[in-house]
Amino acid sequence: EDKKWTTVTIATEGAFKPYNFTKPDGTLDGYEIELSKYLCNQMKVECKVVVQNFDGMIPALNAGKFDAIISGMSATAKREQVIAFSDSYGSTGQAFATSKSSDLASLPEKGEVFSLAGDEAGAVAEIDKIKPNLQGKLIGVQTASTAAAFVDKYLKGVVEVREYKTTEEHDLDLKAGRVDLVMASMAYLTTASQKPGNEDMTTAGPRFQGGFLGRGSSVGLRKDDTQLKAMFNEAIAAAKADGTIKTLSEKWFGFDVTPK
Amino acid sequence: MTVATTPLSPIALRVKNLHKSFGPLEVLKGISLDAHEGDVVSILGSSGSGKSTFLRCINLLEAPDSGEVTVAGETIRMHANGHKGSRPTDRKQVDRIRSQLGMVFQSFNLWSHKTVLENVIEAPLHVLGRARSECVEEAEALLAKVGIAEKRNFYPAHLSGGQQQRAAIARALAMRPKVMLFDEPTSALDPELVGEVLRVMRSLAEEGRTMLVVTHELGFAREVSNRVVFLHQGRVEEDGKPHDVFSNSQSERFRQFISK
Amino acid sequence: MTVATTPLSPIALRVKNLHKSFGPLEVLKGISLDAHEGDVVSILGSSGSGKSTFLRCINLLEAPDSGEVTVAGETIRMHANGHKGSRPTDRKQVDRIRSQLGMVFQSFNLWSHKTVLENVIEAPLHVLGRARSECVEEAEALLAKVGIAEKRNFYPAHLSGGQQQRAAIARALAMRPKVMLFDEPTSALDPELVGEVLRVMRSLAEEGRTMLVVTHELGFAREVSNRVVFLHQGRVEEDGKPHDVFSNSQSERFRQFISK
Amino acid sequence: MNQPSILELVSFGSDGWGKALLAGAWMTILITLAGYSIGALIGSFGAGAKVAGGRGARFVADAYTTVLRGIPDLLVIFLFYFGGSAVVTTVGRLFGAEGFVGFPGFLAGSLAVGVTSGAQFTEVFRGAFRAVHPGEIEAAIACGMGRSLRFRRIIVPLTLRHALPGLGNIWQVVLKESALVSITGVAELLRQTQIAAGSTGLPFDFYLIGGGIYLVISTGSGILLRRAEKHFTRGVRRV
Amino acid sequence: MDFVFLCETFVSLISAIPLTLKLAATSIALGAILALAIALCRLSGIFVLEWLARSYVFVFRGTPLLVQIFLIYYGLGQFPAVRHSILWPLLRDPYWCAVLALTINTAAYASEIIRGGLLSVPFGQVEAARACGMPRLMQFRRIVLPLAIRQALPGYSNEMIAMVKATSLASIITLMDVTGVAGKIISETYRAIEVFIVAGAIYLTINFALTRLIHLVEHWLSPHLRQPIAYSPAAKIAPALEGDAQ
Ligand SMILES: Nc1ncnc2c1ncn2[C@@H]1O[C@H](COP(=O)(O)OP(=O)(O)OP(=O)(O)O)[C@@H](O)[C@H]1O
Ligand SMILES: Nc1ncnc2c1ncn2[C@@H]1O[C@H](COP(=O)(O)OP(=O)(O)OP(=O)(O)O)[C@@H](O)[C@H]1O
Ligand SMILES: [Mg+2]
Ligand SMILES: [Mg+2]
Repeated sequence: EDKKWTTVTIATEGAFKPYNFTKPDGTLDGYEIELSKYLCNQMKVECKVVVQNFDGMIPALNAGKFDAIISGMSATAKREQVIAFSDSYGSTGQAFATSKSSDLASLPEKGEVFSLAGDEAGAVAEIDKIKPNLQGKLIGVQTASTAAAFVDKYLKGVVEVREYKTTEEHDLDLKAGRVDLVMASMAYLTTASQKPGNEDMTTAGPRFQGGFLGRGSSVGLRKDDTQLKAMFNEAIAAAKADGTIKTLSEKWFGFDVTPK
Repeated sequence: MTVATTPLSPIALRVKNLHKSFGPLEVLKGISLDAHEGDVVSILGSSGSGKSTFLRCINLLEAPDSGEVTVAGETIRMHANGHKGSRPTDRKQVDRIRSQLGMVFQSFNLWSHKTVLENVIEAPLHVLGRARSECVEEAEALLAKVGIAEKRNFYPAHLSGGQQQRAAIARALAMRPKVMLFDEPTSALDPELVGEVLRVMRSLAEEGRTMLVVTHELGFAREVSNRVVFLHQGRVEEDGKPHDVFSNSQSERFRQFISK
Repeated sequence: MTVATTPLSPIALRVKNLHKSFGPLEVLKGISLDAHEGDVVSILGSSGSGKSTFLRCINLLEAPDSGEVTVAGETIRMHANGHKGSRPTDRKQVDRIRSQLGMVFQSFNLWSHKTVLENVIEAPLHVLGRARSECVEEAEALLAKVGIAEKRNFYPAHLSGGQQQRAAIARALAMRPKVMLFDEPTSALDPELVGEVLRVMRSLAEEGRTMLVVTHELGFAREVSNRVVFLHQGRVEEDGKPHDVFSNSQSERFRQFISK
Repeated sequence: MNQPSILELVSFGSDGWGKALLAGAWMTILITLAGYSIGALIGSFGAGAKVAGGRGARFVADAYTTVLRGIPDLLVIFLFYFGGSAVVTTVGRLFGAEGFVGFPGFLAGSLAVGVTSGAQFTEVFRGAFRAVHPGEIEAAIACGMGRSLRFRRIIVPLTLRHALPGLGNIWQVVLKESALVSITGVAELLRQTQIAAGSTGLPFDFYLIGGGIYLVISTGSGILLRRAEKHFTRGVRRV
Repeated sequence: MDFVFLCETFVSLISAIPLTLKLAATSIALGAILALAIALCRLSGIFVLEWLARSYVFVFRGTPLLVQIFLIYYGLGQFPAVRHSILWPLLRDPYWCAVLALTINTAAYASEIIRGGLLSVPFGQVEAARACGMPRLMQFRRIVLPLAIRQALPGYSNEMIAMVKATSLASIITLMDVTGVAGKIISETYRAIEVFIVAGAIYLTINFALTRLIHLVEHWLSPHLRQPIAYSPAAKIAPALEGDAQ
């Protein structure tokens, strides 16, 4: 039974700068907010963006409270067991950050991007190269994030892991010296290190993306709304093609996140 | 000085074969008693002989194991309650009957969150639904009668023992009950006041009220009451007109009791 | 039947010029009293005349506004406490003196979480630090003396009024205090028991203990005590040997009081 | 970027979070009031059942307090919210409505908070009731007061005397518990604080401000509570 | 419902139970001691102590535990002075920060409960203790506290159970207690309800055991509210002076 989509309700967290966040007057802004406006225009539907706690998001989607999630959510295999994902609309890769005074600040290959999809062997070789520097260090990651999965897969036994509810919290512990470095999405770390109070923070070492790190941020959808998924995919393809993603991400993140 | 009552005045309170145990201790082993309107019955007995328990069973503060209580012709309907003795069938009936039974407790039991005056007007106002002004007026008259008018706005905790006892008497009288149950109503009073309270009681009897008075004052039993009941080992050991029983009792135990 | 005491036996309790007000109500307006060892002093007075307050001021349960209390030669040190009357200077001293002053309260004040036996042994065991077996033995003897040995393992809530009063008496006696303060110790007792308790008290007096007994029983005052004090309107209105005061009092008020 | 001052952060202008936080605080107060009242109602029945009920009533009350105090509050809210939505949707379908019918978050939240705090009310009332001198209740029985009259005139004021410190605690707990309601999308105070913290990247400033607003709310309730305590302890002699 | 998933979740959560229990037990025990001290200050009649206790309760009962944990763990760590103090080895450790926050918080609530209990002790019974010369501490230990505990226990059970549940907030400072692990599973699988039901069952079991324990204590503490049991006539009875109904 095909439904004629005229209005779509989209949920976002509204507190994850620069992807999406709330302004003091209560309106939303950010990369994903502007992107959704574009996508909805493309799909020729009315869109309503609502704010939802990240914790309750997937159950609420499945309960029918809204129709799509656009909230910096990576399409990982585990999540795909529960909901469906559109094609990716942004992939920034995972990077390390540490404090400027730390000896880790001088990790080699700063800013180099290694893809786990195209050249996994090269990426693994790169990881082996930095392992000696990381030996015995404490690393902070967000619980169940792609960064956590990365550390679990490639750095197990090398570093000790602390898991945090939010990325902000691991930044605070980095500052307090309870952890030696953190790993998170490049887009996040770039903005975080520019925040007041985080002057001491700096990104370090190489960047990884692709492969099991997920396809990058994607729109979360109910599994049986196949038609809506097709509509989003079409719109995202258009956004890639006409350079919207490039312009928006350069505006919000400072670099291009268009998925390859 | 016995109050004259015609022997044919109707029965105000009838107790038939009352039994009550506390666990293994059988306190009342079948007590029967008829009291006519205007009767003043003294209940004597040594400490722990079950006098208070008897009074408390009459208005069902203790559930009797078996037996029957009739007030002003109306028998309290009871039904068996497993091995736990009996239970009133109709709670409304019990409440109605209780409002015709005034009680002065051995330990006064004044309501500690209400002043003396509030204690006295509480039941007439809310149980009988009389007008407040009328209640207050009557309460003040009663308090004056027992000599604590100037303490009307004190809380019980700030009264002397005798003042509390008098407040409790006033509270019971304010209900204008048909039958009054007094548990040692003069134990905390000085000889002058005892005389005062006895005068009040006598005038009540003359109005036709019935009174059961637990007392240790043989003088009271002899002079004010027109009937004396002596409880011993859970039974009525002696029962008769004061003059008869005091001068000429069949019971060895009673003669010993009054000999001191 | 007055207990014979040599007039020269030492002073056990001296009260000097005791004042006490409750707010605007001046209850004690300067009471003085000397009691010698072996004295049994009856304190008479109408209800509300301040008898209980007087006893309570002696062991500082109520802080007197002014005045001095001396027990066995030791004066309780007090100091002024702003406009709130006076306050003991040395709490240790007060505790020590209190342990030589036994008190039976008008409302018994048994400890509800302890059985009768536990109530009686509590103070000797923990305040005086006697051996448990000795305390128990003595407690059982005392309980037997007042006739509630078989209730030793009952909690106060399960006792009749007279039984509670006897437990309270046993509790006070168990401390073997030098001076006993009894607040209407026989109010809840039947005539037989009153005789029994009076016998106990007389034997204590013969051992040389001093007793202050608030009572409404003129018989007791006349026959057991060797001194009668009559409080009226906050002052000692009459004070003397029972024989003298009862037959031949100067005070109009006292003659009226005992006339009933 | 310059660090804005605290005053700027909470100002009511277009760059300040004052309005948003105030709205959140108002929502918090509403949820707390609703949840607290529902809880008090449930609690008085629960305590009644435990103290004076028959075997069946006691068992039900016991099971209720054990389970609802025992499971995390978030779970209760989840169950009410999603469970409630499921029920409402099903009922809606029966009457021909299309698709998802939302169960209002506010309603689900206050019901959930009420039901959980009801279990705590039950225990507080029960404990306080035990401290009431039984003689005073007997005196009420003896003068023929019916159940409800006795309850209203004697038992409630005497019980409250002992229950008030505990009730103050429950108020505070409910005040905090209202934060969990944010899971249903209701923007109460803590949620607004988190949004502001996340959107500005200034967690400390906002947590401190949020904590301060909670304190202001408790000050108000604290004053009321102290008045109540004074009222209900009239006639009590204290050591 | 997917039973395999429920079982898997249950198995992963079991390993986190000891940490939850340890946090709860430590903070309840330390909190009780602190609470008693605060309640006593509050009732001491000494202005300064009273004011301190009042403010303590006001602040720590008035703000959410979440905020307290957050500020203690992340907040204190931001000050170089704290990082260089001798307390840092303790404050650096999330476990001790959690214990500290939980203790401080529960003490505020528990002190109010204890205060209520202390106030409900009948005046006369305290007077009786004074009258026989008990020193203050003994009065408190032998008479006031036992009576107060009996009254406060139902309210205190609320608080203890609340503490067991409150340990879940420790997960925001990286401790992997039952909720921490549950949160991790949820954010991996997004099957919140199922995971919560399993976690809920675990908390319920712990709290059920706790309530039964408290009930036992309550029962044990209140023989005076029950009917007396048969008295054994083995004891010697002095010649009866009176006719007690026997
Ligand atoms: N709730 C109870 N549980 C167990 N035993 C009780 C209970 N109430 C009373 N008793 C016992 O029942 C007996 C009778 O008590 P009751 O109060 O009727 O005596 P009483 O005749 O009024 O004595 P008193 O003159 O001393 O007041 C006593 O031995 C008492 O110990
Ligand atoms: N705490 C208090 N606050 C205010 N007034 C009080 C307080 N305690 C006692 N009073 C008043 O002080 C007076 C004396 O009380 P007290 O208890 O000493 O009398 P009493 O002589 O023992 O009387 P009774 O024979 O009735 O026991 C009474 O009028 C009483 O109302
Ligand atoms: Mg009695
Ligand atoms: Mg008195």
